[in-house]
Amino acid sequence: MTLQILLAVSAVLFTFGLVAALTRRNSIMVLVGIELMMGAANLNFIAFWRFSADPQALTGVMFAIFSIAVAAAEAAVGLAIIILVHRRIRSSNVDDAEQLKG
Amino acid sequence: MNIPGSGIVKGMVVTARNMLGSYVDKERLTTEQYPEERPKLPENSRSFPFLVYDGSDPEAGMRCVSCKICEKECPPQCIYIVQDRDAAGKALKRPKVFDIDIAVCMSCQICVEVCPFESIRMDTAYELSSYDRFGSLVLDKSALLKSNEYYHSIHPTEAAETDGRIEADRLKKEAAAAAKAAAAKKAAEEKAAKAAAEAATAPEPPKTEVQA
Amino acid sequence: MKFFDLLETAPSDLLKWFVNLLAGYGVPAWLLAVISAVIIIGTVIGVFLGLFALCSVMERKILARVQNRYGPNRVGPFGLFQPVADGIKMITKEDLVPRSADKIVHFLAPVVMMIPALMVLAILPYGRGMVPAELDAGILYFFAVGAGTEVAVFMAGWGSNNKYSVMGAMRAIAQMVSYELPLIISAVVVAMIAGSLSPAAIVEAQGTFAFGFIPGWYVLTPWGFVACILFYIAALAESNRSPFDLPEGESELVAGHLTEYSGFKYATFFMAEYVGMFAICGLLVTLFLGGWQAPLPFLTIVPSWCWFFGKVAFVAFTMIWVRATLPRLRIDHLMTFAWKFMLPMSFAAFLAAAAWHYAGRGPLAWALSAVIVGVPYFILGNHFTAKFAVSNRRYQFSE
Amino acid sequence: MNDLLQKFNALPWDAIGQWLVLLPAGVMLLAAAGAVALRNLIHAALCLTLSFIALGIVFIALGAEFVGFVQLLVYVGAVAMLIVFAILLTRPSDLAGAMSPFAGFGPVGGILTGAALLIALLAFIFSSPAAKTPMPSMPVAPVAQIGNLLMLDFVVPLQAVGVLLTAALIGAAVLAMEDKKP
Repeated sequence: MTLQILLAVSAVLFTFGLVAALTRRNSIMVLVGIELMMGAANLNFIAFWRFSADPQALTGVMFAIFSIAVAAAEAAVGLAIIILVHRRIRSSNVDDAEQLKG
Repeated sequence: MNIPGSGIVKGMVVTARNMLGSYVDKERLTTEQYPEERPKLPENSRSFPFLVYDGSDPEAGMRCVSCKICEKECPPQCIYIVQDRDAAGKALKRPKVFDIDIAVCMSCQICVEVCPFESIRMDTAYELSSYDRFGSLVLDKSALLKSNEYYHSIHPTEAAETDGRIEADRLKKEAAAAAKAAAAKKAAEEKAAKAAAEAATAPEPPKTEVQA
Repeated sequence: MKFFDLLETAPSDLLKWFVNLLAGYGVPAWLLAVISAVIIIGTVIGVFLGLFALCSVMERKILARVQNRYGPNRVGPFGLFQPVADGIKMITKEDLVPRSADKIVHFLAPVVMMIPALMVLAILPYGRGMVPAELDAGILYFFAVGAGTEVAVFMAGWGSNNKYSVMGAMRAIAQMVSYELPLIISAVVVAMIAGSLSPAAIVEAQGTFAFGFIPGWYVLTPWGFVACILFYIAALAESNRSPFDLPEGESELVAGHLTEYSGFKYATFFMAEYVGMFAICGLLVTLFLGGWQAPLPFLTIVPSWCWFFGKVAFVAFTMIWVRATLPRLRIDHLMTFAWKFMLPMSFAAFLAAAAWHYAGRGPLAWALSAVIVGVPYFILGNHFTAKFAVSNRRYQFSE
Repeated sequence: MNDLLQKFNALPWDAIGQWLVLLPAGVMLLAAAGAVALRNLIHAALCLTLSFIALGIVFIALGAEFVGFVQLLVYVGAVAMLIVFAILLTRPSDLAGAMSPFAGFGPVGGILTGAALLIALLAFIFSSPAAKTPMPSMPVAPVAQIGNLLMLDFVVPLQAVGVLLTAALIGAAVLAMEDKKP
């Protein structure tokens, strides 16, 4: 069980998040993709902490905790914006929000 | 400036007192354990009608003369009477069939009020549930017939009044009969005395044949 | 005395004896660990399902006694076999699933509801040294796993594909989320004073006896008393019980997210609610009522796990007692009470605990923390009760 | 039977124990795939919740219990509920998945870039020597030490995150509030 396998797992998770963000047309699903990408980042932090030479430093753990807090705040604000956009253009399809298009 | 939350505490104290009270004095708990403790019904409570008979033989002592007044008067028409006929077809003063559909009967007691012969009264039995919907809820004559003693046991005062009335009728009838008999006897004596007097004065008048 | 010592360590001795028995047969070490874990899990779940069965009949009997009637006394002596009868009824009842319901989500909801309710039992210290899972972040584990119930409530609401269920589920989740905050803060207050998040350490910290006979439980300190009441109220809301059972409010929401459930699935929800209630009672006992500590020094001969389950029974009794007394809260009163009263009060308890600690935990500290907690209580309390001031009714016509 | 037992015991159990972390990791990847691919939005959101739970279990399996519990509490308790409520509130027309997410040619570009990124990442991961380090023994991350670190060395970031969360809370509430028509 080496670090590579864990990094591969988080890479795959990151790709799922990216594909979701790029392909899904519903704005909430884009946010789901972002959440998955952040989860993958957290997994990397903890993996590196677990395989680090000096685990007592707990830096990886600290980083992960703060990243979870920030991700929660981001999710809250993101969803508020989505609801506001939905209330404005009556549909949460990402392509319909193009009033600013030239 | 009352202490906020004191209302809740008062409420809790009330429920606690109720709960402990129910363990301390028993008459707080008024629930009746039904099958073991039966409810004490008031004396003139009624459920469904039944037929009263005197003496010991239900058929013979039956008071009902199938005059069918109750059948006509019954609002939901749940009484069905067929008059009994003897071999020669002459109507008898007795019902051959007397059915009451207690599923339809609304225990209004009108049949009891209109019955001239005090022969139908209200029973107090209420546990009459049954499994089949049609058959067993129509009580036939044999099921309806109950003795006068039973009537005395369920409605003592009313039964006593009824017996008193029946007794009074009987006495009046006997008195009337006796009076009639006496009058008839007196008339017969006068006729005999007159006949004797005429016999003494004139010969025997010719016998007249009365053609029916 | 020997008998009590025997009783005290009876459960762990029994387990050791059985494991040694198996070791005798050459069972590998790791398999022994697995077997003993399974035995511990089995007994914990068995005990709590037994408590659930007993509590479901005791609740009906206590509610009955409060209303001056007997409660179930037909099935078995004093009605104690009523849960068996209810169980058979629940199992044999037809399990309806609405045709247009979301089959998978509808089916999974009771399972997802039951999992956190049972997992949460792992960290409660049932007796001296009798903690199924020694986690040093036990309290955090409790709330982390407890968050799963909200997902289950949503799945139940959404899976039934019926408007009442979705509304009931959203109300239930809104209530659970807004009461989770005071719940966590009042638990953190105790963790701050005890200096650790592990339930066993918290119970150890409450083991001292002041002046020889007053137990060192946190509920007997001013901030602890307020935090305990807040935790208790939030626990009632978290397990959707009594004054906060709006989601299952029969009057307007039929049965909230449980409308479309019948038969065994409904029994699982019913079981999950009760096991959840006992678990949160257990946590309240661990945090505030001194877990398995004896109330008086000479009473420590009584086995420790008797104290724990005795206190849990007492707290569960008070929850039933509250249910018999208080009417149901309206949704906006419920929310205002959470955000505008409970949250500020939990911050006040937080400050009072800090003041109590840094003022040396002496009589001065007691007075200081009592003031820090009492003043906001009266201000906030009167601010709210003034609005709903209840004057005695004036009957216009009967006077 | 006995020698079978002996052979069974001789297996390198502690090494195998290390691979156990892949079990929740596998569940997480499957759930994440479900969250991305499922057409029914509610099923996607529930799969996302399952992947959050599995990620929390992976953290616990890797020894970072505190982060695992925080992940469970924050993501499963709050973020998943937020996403599910957002789905309910915005009532998107394709709730029942009328239109497949990969309809038309739009997604081809997304999938291609994703695949390219994945290949690049895996190339780096499997070529770098540092990544081959074997798993050391289970480090202990006691909550007390994390608490001290948070309160002593990381107190400024902690307060900053506190301010950030409050701002986000109020911002989200103000944004999503129905603006009362005058």
